[in-house]
Amino acid sequence: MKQKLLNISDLHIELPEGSDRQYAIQKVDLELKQGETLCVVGESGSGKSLTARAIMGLLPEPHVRVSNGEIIFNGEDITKVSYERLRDLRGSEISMIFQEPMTALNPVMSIGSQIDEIFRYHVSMSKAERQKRAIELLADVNLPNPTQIMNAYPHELSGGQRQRAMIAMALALKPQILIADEPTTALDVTTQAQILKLIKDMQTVYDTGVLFITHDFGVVADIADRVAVMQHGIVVESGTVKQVLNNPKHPYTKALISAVPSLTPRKAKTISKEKVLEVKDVSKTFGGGRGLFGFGKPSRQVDALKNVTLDLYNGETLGVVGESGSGKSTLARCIIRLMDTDAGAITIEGTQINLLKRKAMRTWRNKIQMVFQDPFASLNPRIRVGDIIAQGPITQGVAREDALKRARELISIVGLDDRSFERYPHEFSGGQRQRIGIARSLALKPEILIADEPVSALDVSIQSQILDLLDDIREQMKLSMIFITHDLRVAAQVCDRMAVMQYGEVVEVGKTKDIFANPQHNYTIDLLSAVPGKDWKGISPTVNAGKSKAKAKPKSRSKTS
Amino acid sequence: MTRSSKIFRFVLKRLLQGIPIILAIVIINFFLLNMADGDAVDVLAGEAGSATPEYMAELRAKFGLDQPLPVQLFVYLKNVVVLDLGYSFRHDMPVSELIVDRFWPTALLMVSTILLAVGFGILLGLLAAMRLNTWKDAVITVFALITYATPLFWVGLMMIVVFSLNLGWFPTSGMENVAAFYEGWDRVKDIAVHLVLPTITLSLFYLALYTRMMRASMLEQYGQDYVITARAKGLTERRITFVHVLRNALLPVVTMAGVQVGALIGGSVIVESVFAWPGLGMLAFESLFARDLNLLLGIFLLSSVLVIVVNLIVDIIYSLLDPRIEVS
Amino acid sequence: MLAFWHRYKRNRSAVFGLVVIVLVVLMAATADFLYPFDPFRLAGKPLSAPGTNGFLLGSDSLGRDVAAGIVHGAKTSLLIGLIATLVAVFIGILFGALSGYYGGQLDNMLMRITEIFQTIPSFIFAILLVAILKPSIYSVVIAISVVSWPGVARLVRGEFLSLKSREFVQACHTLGMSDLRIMLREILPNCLSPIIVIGSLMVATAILIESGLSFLGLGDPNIMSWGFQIGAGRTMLRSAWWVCTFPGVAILITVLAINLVGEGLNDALNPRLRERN
Amino acid sequence: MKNIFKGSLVALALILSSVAAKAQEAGGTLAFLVQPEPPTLASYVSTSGPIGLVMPKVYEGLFDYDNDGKMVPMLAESYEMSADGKTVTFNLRKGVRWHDGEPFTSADVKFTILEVLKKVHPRGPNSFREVSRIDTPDDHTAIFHLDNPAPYMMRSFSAYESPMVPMHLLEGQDIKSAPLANNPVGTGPFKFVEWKKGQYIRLDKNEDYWQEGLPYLDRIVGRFIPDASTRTAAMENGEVMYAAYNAIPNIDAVRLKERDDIDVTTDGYSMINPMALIEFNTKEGPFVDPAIRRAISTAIDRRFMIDTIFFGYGKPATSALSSNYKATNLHAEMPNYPETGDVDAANAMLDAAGYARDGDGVRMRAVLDIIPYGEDWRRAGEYLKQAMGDIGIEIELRYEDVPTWLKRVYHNYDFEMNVNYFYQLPDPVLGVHRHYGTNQIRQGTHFVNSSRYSNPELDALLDSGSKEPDAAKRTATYQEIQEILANDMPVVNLFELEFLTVYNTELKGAYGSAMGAYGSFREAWLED
Repeated sequence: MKQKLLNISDLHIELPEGSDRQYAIQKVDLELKQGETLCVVGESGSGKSLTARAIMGLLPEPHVRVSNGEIIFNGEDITKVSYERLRDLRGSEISMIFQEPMTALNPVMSIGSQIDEIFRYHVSMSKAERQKRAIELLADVNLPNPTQIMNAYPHELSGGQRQRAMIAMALALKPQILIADEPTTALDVTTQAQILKLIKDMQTVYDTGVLFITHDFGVVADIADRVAVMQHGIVVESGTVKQVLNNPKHPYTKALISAVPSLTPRKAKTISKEKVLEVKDVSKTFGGGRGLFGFGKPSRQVDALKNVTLDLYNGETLGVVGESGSGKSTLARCIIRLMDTDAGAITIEGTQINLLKRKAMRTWRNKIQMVFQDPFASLNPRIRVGDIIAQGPITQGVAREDALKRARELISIVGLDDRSFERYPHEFSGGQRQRIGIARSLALKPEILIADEPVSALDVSIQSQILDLLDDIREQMKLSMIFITHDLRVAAQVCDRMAVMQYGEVVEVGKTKDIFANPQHNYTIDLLSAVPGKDWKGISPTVNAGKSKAKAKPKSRSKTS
Repeated sequence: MTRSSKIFRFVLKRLLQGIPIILAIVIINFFLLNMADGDAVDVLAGEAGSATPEYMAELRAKFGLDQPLPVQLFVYLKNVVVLDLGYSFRHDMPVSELIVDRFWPTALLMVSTILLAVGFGILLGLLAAMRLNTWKDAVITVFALITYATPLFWVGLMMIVVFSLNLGWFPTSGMENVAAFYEGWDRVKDIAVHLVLPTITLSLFYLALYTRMMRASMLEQYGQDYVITARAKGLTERRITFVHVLRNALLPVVTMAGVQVGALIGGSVIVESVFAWPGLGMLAFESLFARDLNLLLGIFLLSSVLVIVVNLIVDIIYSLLDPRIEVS
Repeated sequence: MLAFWHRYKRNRSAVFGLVVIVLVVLMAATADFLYPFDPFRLAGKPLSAPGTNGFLLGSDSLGRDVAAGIVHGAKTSLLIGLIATLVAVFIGILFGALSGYYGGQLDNMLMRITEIFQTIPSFIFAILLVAILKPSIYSVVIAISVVSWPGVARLVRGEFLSLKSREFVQACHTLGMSDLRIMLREILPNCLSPIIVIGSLMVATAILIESGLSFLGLGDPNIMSWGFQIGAGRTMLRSAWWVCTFPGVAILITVLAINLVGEGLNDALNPRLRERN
Repeated sequence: MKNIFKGSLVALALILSSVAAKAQEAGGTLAFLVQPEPPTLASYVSTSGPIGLVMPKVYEGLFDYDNDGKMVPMLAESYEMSADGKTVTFNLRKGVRWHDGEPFTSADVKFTILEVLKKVHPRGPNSFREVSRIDTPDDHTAIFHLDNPAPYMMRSFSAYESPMVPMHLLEGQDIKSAPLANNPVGTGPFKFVEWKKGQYIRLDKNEDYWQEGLPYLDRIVGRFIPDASTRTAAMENGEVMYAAYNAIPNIDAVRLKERDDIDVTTDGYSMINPMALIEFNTKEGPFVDPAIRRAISTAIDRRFMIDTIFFGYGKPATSALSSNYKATNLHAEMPNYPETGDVDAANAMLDAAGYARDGDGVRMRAVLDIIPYGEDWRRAGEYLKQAMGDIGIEIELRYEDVPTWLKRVYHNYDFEMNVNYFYQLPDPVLGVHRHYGTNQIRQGTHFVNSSRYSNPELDALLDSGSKEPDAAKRTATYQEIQEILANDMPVVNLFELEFLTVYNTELKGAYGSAMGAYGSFREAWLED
């Protein structure tokens, strides 16, 4: 019988006066045993992160404070212990890793000294010992060349390496509890898989109790022993992972789980033969120029796109899938002429639009439009929603009244209230904003819509609504769509065909169903196998990632000199 | 490439890049000064009492002021290339000698002011940020604002009244005791004593800037994620403040200190005037009204070089403080 | 707007600053009513101490009413501060916007020009400009603007640089909007907050520079300003303290208040720091 | 006349030697204020005030003048003047050496007068204009041959007006740019040691001074302190002990006078005779009509200006000449100079002349330029603006820097009226004629007839005034001159400035010379 490490009961966290609700979390009961992983799942604003912070005594007091309840760790109520005692516990008995390792690490201190601090402040060890131990730790978390990494600064490491360093730091004193607050959300899917495995491995070694905060049910399925689902500060359901995922009781849990896109590709439409957009041998290189005022050294050259060739057929949704840095967003921006291409041709209706001058391009804006990723950054906060939507037609010469009339129609098409018209973007939630963004892109009645990660910043329940909306609109307006995403689950649900990109190259193109069933390229195989929760809500048994070793040549590799 | 050779190349490059800026400053000021009515000869003749137009014409010819402007400029620039700053019309001696003579007092005042202002500014800002929203914070903030908003000459004069006349701690003005003419260490001590009041007066003005900046910077850094990490690691607040936050918070303050140097050279005119401190600011002020073109251009040139060099030093310090910035 | 005021008024010293500024503005606006005569008028016995001979704040060496000077001078000092700031902000926005938006060679050129103005010792340069343009309220305004704009330009450039890559700006490009419209309608409104903050602080600095110039005898001799009063009274600080102390206090209070408001605006407009203030 | 001079010289020599015999306390450093910092130390090229404060301690003249205007022998022991006043023989002191050890001889005198002062000194050409030849029969005799008698010349031999300079360091060089300028070598009681720009000029005792036992002081340091309030503070703190030419503002002087250790005097300026005035552009602009200028002179409250701006130090002007010329019977009181101003009379004069007021009560508008030599003059301008406003002349003030102002007034004549002050010097020929003579309309030359006033009748009178040896006739001539000027008023004299010397009472023996601060300080000493 594993020992019970943590027992949270009737926890209430009070918000400052004037907030939209009195309690950030209330009546929360949780427990964590040795060697066990408890996943706390919820959407943004559910209070899951605050719960984690309360355990560390890291609430932004006095504004936000524990007003009721207790957090018992090894018989001690953390909410009541002295500051000194709390400090003793932090880092040695309970430690924590965070979502964004770049900001969670001090940018001006070396990794080594940041690990060293833990030893210095908790145990007495000689300098050499501490040094040795730190190097061992870095080796334990599979960081290459630990001695070198000791002297490295956070910005010199990759995201995954930083998170490994964070984990090394958190596990330095073999804590009984590790709190992981969305530790993989900012990472690419393949890296995520490695980090999750690392946490799991370390947990086995040290018999640590892990409290894992996440919004991703896939991750939950992969690592959790038990699950607690939070909504609006309340634990609505908890139980073993099997119970909750496969047999949810609470309607909220049910809704959440059903919103998680399945990895099984949807049925593909019959694809027209008519090409609406041709991308041929497009290349794009960043950097190489001098920095500001010629002060910097010539920056590193990055080939963002290398001879990319793609076709978009009438009425289809073409997914472009890849991890960060794969060039998928660059491709989108080149197609819509936010960036200039270095070489190659992008052709619509026989016109090579990548060569058009800005002014000449203006008329082509009617044909092709874009939906952006970040619903918060993509709407000008100083302009009313109605005007945002009407802007495009007005710019293209449509009379103001007509444009506004069209904007009103669009607002109802995307499912927003008519009153939205006069409001400013900040009065809307993320999902609503994304609807506004979609309305804006539709205002010009485009034939091609590029959607650049349109749902990646949204909670899962909102995600599915927006995906449905896009689907409806595509049908209704007879759109052809390029859908950029890093999320294979999403890709599976919306794309008729998909292109997989890596390091600026298209490594594989094909029907979604075919690629999922029989990935050709090693990278595609890796991607598929890294999708979290594929054993739970995964691909139909036909897929057995990892088996097919055949390396498909990327299409059109005719390298121009 | 080793780090030191990297820094060397960086320094060289930056200095080269400073040249067009300095040239532009010289040319702008050359033409501005020539837009002004009257020239050095008018002033000299006016001061002398009376002089005939023939005599004045002779002087103009001697100074080269009778040449067309582009020729004058060309001659000046040609001389500058070989580091000859020309002759001061008014002082009847080489500009470089005059400037060097007045440079050290300026440098002394500048360095002591920056050290005091930045040092205390950092300290007060730190204190205010650590005691956020307490009476200490309020007192520091108000103090900083008041020192900033009080006219400099008023502060200076009050300093003299209180510390020289009433308390007799410091001399009213000047840089050295002219009755004694001390030598060696006594002279150093003497100059230090004379330096106190002007330094305090001038740094009070800049103190506010650094205090507020440091406070804001500390607060911003306190809100960063790495602070939470540090707390989660069980570090003491002391260590978090002084090791983690402080170093990050210093970065914008360091940048600011670099930017301020240019302002400091000019901004010290009033303090130099009040305390009869023989600095470049006062020299510039006087040479402007004497239309001592060569001298004024020389001062602009030197101070521009100074600003560029100090900014360079600041950038190097910055790169030492912040590993993300690489000199290249 | 209401929410903004709500955030602003949480900072009590900022509210205090605002009240003071409103009072100063009111004073300036009602100057002709409070002291209907020319403030240069020789109103009575010279060097009367405050409260004597009918002078609330005393009289100066020519028997001019110090209080009248302060009330009328408020108008000048505020106007100089405000106009100089507006001009500087305008130039700064022009340079910063073009520089940040277009980047490349244009940016390089404009920033070099900005650097030139940042490298010149600013106060001496201001003195030079006033001396060359002849002391008048116009030359003082021009001099202050010329030495103040580079800061704004750098700020605006930074804002434009970061805003131009925001998605909403990219969205405008995809709609085919013109550069001018994007700069003016889309980007500029979004960097107004820092511009307002830096601008408010520049008003205070401008008032200080004006008083410094007047101290050195470079003010406009025909227009009553606080700087003028200080310049005229500074030699008698020891014998008739009130002549330049009251205008000095007026400057102190106004500059202080403007700074408090500036900080209040900063807190209210900059939600990132909101929580901690 | 010759005998009177000679007799007084002998008597003075006796007094001097007795003074010197008294045991004074020797030693110590005197720090005094030099304001502003001099541009150069070439007192033979420039009469700039601060040079005058420093250089008479290094260079000497042939004579000095005491507070009663009597001549005191310095480098010349005595002189004889021929009956027709056209030959003056100077007997030079023997055993005088320059600071570099060379002997001082009559050749130095001849060179100084003819090659230096007559050629490059601002006032020398005027003072010595009648000197056509100097004979040097031996090393210690110099005989001046004059074309016409020049009584005023005998007032110009002070160390400040006519410093004797070493021929051996100037001969064959361009005198204006010779290195002597900033490394002066004189015969005076103090030797130049060093000039720290922006800080001080240091003079050390000349151990080989020709007069045994003098000077008393070991060292004199002239300090430059730009800010007036700081100068006062330095005085209060005892850091400086002597401040002349209003280096301490009058308002502070009045206050410091109350202290036991500090005193104030107006002595030592009788050779200067400064006069505050308004110059008018009489050729163009609003002030062509003398009636307006008379009205302005009538309207001004001179007493108010003296009392408020200069704290009581000064005398209201009562004619074109300084009242100090009363000593030589040249001054006469004239109408149109009411002491406290008569606004009604002035308005009546303007009404009579046909200058009607418009709806705003304004008869005319004008710009008043202000001499850029300090705050006092700005106050004067501000007062004048108000005073002229009272008679319907709306004034805009203009305050520009020195070069701009000089150019505007004396080169471009681009002004309407200008507040200024002139040194009238010990004789009207030296200080007053330059203001009014047609031959003094010299474009580009400073401090001459910028009004461009030209009156042949006056020119003739000025000419006879400069040549007339008879005192009574001279009085009559200047009476006429003053009458014409009081009527035409090309320049409105405001008041005679009284400069103040503020000094620490520990400093003794520095006040015997009429030259005041422009004296040698050889007898100055410090009491403990």
